[in-house]
Amino acid sequence: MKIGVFVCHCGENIGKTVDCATVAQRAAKIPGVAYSVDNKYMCSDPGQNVIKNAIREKKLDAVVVASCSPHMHEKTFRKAAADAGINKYLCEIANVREQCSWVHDNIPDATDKALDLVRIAVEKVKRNIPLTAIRVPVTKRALVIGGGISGIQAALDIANSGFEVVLVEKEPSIGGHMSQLSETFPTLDCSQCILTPRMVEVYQHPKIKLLTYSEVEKVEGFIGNFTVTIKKKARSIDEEKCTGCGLCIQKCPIKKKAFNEFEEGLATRPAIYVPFPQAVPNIPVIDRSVCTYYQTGKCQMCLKVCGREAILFEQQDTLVTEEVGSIVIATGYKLYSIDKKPEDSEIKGYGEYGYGKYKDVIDGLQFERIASASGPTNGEILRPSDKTQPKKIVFIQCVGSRDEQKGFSYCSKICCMYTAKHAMLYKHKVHDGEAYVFYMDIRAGGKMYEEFVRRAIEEDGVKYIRGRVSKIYRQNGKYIVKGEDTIAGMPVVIDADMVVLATAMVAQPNASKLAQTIGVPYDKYGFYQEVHPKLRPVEVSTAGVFLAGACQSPKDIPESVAMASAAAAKSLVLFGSDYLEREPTVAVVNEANCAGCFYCLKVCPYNAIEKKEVKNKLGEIIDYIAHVNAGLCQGCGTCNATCPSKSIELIGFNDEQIYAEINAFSESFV
Amino acid sequence: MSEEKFQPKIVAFVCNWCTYTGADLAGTSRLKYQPNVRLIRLPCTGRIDPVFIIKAFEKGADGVLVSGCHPGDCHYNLGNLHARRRFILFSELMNYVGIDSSRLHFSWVSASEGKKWVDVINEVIDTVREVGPFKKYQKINKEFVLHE
Amino acid sequence: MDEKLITLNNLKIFAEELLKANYTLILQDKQGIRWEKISNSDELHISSKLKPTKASFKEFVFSKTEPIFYFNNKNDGVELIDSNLSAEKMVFFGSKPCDAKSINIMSKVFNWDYKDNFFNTKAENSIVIGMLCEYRDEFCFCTSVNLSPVSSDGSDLFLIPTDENNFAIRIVTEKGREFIQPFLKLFAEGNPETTDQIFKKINLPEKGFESEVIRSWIGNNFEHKYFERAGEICLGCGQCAFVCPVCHCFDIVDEECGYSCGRRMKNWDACQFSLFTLHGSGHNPRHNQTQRYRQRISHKFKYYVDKFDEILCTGCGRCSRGCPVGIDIGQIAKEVHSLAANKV
Amino acid sequence: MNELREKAKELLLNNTVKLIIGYANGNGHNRTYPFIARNAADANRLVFNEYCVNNLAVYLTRKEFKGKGIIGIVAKGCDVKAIIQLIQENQINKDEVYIIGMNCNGAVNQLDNSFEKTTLAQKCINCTVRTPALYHALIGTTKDIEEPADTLGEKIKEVEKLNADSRWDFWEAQFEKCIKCYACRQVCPLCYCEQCIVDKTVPRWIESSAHTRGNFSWNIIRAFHLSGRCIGCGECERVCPMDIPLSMLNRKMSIIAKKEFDYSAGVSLDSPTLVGTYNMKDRQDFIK
Repeated sequence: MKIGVFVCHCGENIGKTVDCATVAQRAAKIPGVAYSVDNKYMCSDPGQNVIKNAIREKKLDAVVVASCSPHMHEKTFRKAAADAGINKYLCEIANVREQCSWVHDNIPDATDKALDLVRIAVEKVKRNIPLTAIRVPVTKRALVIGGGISGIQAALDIANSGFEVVLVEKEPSIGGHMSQLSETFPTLDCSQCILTPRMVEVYQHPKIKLLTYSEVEKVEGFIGNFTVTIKKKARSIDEEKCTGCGLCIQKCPIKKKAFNEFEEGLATRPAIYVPFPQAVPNIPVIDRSVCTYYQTGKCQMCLKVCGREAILFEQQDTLVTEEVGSIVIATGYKLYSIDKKPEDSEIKGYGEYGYGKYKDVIDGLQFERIASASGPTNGEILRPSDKTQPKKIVFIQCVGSRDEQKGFSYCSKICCMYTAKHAMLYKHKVHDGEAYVFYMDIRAGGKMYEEFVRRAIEEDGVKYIRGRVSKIYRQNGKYIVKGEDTIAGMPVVIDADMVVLATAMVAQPNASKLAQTIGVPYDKYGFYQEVHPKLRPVEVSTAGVFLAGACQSPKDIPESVAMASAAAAKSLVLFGSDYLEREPTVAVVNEANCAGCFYCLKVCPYNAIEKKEVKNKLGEIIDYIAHVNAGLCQGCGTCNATCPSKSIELIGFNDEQIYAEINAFSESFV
Repeated sequence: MSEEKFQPKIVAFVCNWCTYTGADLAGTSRLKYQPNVRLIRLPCTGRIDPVFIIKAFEKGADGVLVSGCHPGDCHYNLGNLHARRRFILFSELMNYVGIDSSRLHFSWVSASEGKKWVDVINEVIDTVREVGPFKKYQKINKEFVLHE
Repeated sequence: MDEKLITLNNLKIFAEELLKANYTLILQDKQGIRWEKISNSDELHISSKLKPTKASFKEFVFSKTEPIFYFNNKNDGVELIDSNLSAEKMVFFGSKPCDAKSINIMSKVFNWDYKDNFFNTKAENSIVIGMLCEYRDEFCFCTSVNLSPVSSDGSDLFLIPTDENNFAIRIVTEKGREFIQPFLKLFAEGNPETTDQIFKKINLPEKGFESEVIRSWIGNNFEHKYFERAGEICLGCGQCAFVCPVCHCFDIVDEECGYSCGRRMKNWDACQFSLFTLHGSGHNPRHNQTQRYRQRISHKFKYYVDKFDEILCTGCGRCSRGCPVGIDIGQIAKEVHSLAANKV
Repeated sequence: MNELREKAKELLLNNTVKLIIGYANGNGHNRTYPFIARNAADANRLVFNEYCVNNLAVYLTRKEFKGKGIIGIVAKGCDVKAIIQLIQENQINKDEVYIIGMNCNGAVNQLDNSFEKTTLAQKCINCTVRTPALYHALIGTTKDIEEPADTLGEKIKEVEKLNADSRWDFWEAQFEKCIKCYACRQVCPLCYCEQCIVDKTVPRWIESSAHTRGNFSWNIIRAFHLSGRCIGCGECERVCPMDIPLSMLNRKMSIIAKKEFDYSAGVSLDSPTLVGTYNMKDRQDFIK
């Protein structure tokens, strides 16, 4: 093997402390080195030409460039080598700038070290093999999980670019939390009015396959090539036949008995229902847990009234399989419920606020429903207990948020704004009412946000009290709210008619399960973890999976929508080419030596190790050995280090290469 | 560097994403440290097998440093966590057979910790310098010296 | 036959003189594991009743590992450097007949074609002072392989304890005579007839088998399923070969000395290892343990005899004592003998 | 003994198992040997007593025996630990092994490979699995036995007390003796690699030459590869012809596993393996 060594002075940067000419001279004596030269600027065009010409004229097989960090110019030099006709992976960098000339002062020491680094690189490159990037075909189809505003936006963006989308929503209708909201800050435009057209657009879009009342069961494969198994839960309705006339709902004898999720428990619904009038699709679902027929085997009223015979009592859950190239996770959030301590939660909770005990102590989403024109009170502000108009209302912010001791350390971000909105809506509807807001800080960073809060205080006369509430209790039909005004430095007692708690936004209760299904890291709160908080905010470490909306952290609508479009754009980048090129530095199994202990499988962060059957001549399975799915492998090499017999090796950093690098030290430090 | 002082040979196995980048940052920040260390760049601490460490001693290292990403920072999510478990076992074993923490060092140095890298590497070099050349290993290496 | 007498005290002085004359004295260690060099005559610890050490003194004439040559790979070619041969003069003191014979047996394979300098140099520089053996256990079978506890075959000098503090020493070879010459003042003249009387009183182990019967049976029963019984429980370690005083297979491997230089090593190898016959192609002509075990028996009792007219076994019983799964070569030979007798 | 033979006969005759790995008496010696019973006559040769020191689990991974039917094995509690570990490591299918569990009253110490003095084997001191943790049939009864003090633990503590240089000297003297016969590896039920790292030549991480340097690497890496996996049957130490105290290494690693991770190998099929899992709370005070 003929190796060329090219020592860069980087002007003075390397040349000042490393005697580059000496390094080049001494490197020429290293076994295998056929050519060695130094140059003022290797990365410059003339410098690169030195490399290219040497490769051609000296018929070099591999090159080592002693220059700046490989993170800087490895690509440059590999490309130069490739231009001159050798495989780009036969180019190694000796980092003699960041890790030598810039950190040492003494010229002889730095020169010795530089030579060592060159020798190490030479020994490695001797054992490098030509590699070609792995080409993986891309299925140009996306899966969007979650049909809230984020999922809707991502699905529409991708579909409008001409690619198919499978949109999966676990509820009977898409729309998510946004469909529950009355009005939105800071414009106070009607939430339903801006959302519904989007929902309909999704439903009618020829490129979008909508699977509601469905959940993702299993995800296999890798970027560009996922196979997703989705469970379609049984609606007990033939979706093809149902026209959405609603007769069955009207006639259901259960009528007003079941807990109405959409109304956050402030109203009831029949056993057969659509969550809300604008639901998409407008197809009912039977709640088997309350339906008389499922409980007693009698009734079947819905079937009797349905002219289309669309009721299917025997319908079963079905599994559908979809092939997709990218996955957008937009599973959103839940509000932290302070009455019941969530399972597996170390959160202590807020029993002293009486939520769940007092009917008139409600959370933000319940207030949204009360304030909504389509809500249980038709938009009139009435308290749940006795349907009277509250004259004094207290809003408490940061219930669960920013409270390391009892709740979560993070800020839920939207509560300052929606509380201001709530107080404002209340004042607009109850002109003689008094609204108090207990807050810690007002965080109104956003376009027109601060102005919005000021409006609530200044125009609508909402009284903001800086401080925490210690206790709420009932006395003479009032809710006594005891708190502290930390600005005035005195205790405050308010005899309120109703209390609204801005409870924290938390991850969906099954967020970790989905994360494990797909292979997405999540933080200790269950929010999904992006690769880089600044530069790769919508990507996760599993390539081809993107995040949108509040599943990543608390977000408001504009942020969620922006993130959804970003996630869509990331999918579209992927769909821009027919093949994916992946670094070929992946693990491979030496099948003859693999004993099948599968410790590699246990340590692989990417589930890239599969069990491969070994068959005898009769076709019987006699053993299992490890196999690497090159599409999933990211090249960390943990398997390689774990394998006791070294039967799985990481190409590009294999044992032989590392051994040679270590061995090159033997003559080091001379 | 003065002539009399013993100059230990330190081999450092570092991950590409955190410590190697942190060492680069030390360079770009023009921080200075002693030149007694040679780095071997690996994708991840998860790639570091204890045989590397033994081999480094066999090849004449007086001290070895293993360094990677802080837990939670791993580019590959879990590589350093598996590595950490491996290192707990291995460092205890090495200590038991007489290679203690004065010669075998571990650190987490992130991509932003150029200064920490400098402190760590100087500390490692100083510690090894204090305990002196690894004569015990040199003794079992002795027969390998080429006859001239 | 020349015979001398020496007191225990003088034997110690003899040892002291030998050390002064730059001889290396090598004896069974006190733990019964292996043979050790001693640096002081006080450490002289010999007895006819000692149990054979787990390992024989083979490693001093046929190293468990030794460099053949060194190489240095330079940019302009490879430089070869010879390995230094040790000229150490060794005395194996108090060797049992079953050990004493080993150098002679191995010498045949190391000299029939290529003359192995590494072995020969050490063998030539060795003096074996054998000793009558009074140790017996169920694994000993020297009499079955044409040796005996009183055999001086392979010894240069042969010690016979006459009482607790006195020994007769028989000069067996010319090499032995030359060796003892400078120290004769420590010895008195002895009478071979007296020692012959001692020999007669020695209780000899019962002969378990006729090696010639084994040899011919193996020749005719290569595929006999008898071998499977040992083969299926043999774990394929090299313990038997490595403790054997006469197993002499070696492997050649290269290893690095430093950057770009290295040395070629000659290391013990064992026919029970699955890698022993593994070809580069991946094919292994002895692909199961039964075949490997058959090879061990056949080499010892047939092939070596056919080629060198010497049984490759001294009946010391070391392999059987140490076998992790209790494979007893003496017992196997006995069983083969009865198979042959019954013409099975 | 009869109980064992009857059970073995029954299993072989009704084809529950195709063979039984057990122990048989040697010819006239006070020892027992591994023995493969394939028929009723063979079953009558099976024995179980305090001389049954071997860990027969090592035979379960042999290619000649694997596949096409169930393998029966006579196993003490400690041997069953190895079986559990082998199942966890996918080396044997738990449905393809029939464990004839033996209630065990301790094996004797094999001094110099002949039972000259019968003291309780080191591995039997403080044994917690005298009744195996997993079996298909259970034979015999346990009785109280007299246990000598655990000298191994003391020996380890003594070495720990030395300074680093003296610890090195202690182990160097031990490893120098090694002749690389690999009896330790071959007898170990958990050393089942198709190709041992010491036999790998490209690159040669561990020199196969039996010099101290190669021996040092070999013994250290073997102890490391067994950490969290060694079930403490002590077979390696028993068979070492050079009397290297290998249990002092393996036990030490078990102590570390217990102390650092509250982990013991071979205890239950359900517990995850030590290597191959991690905990965010794993100790890192030794990491700068």
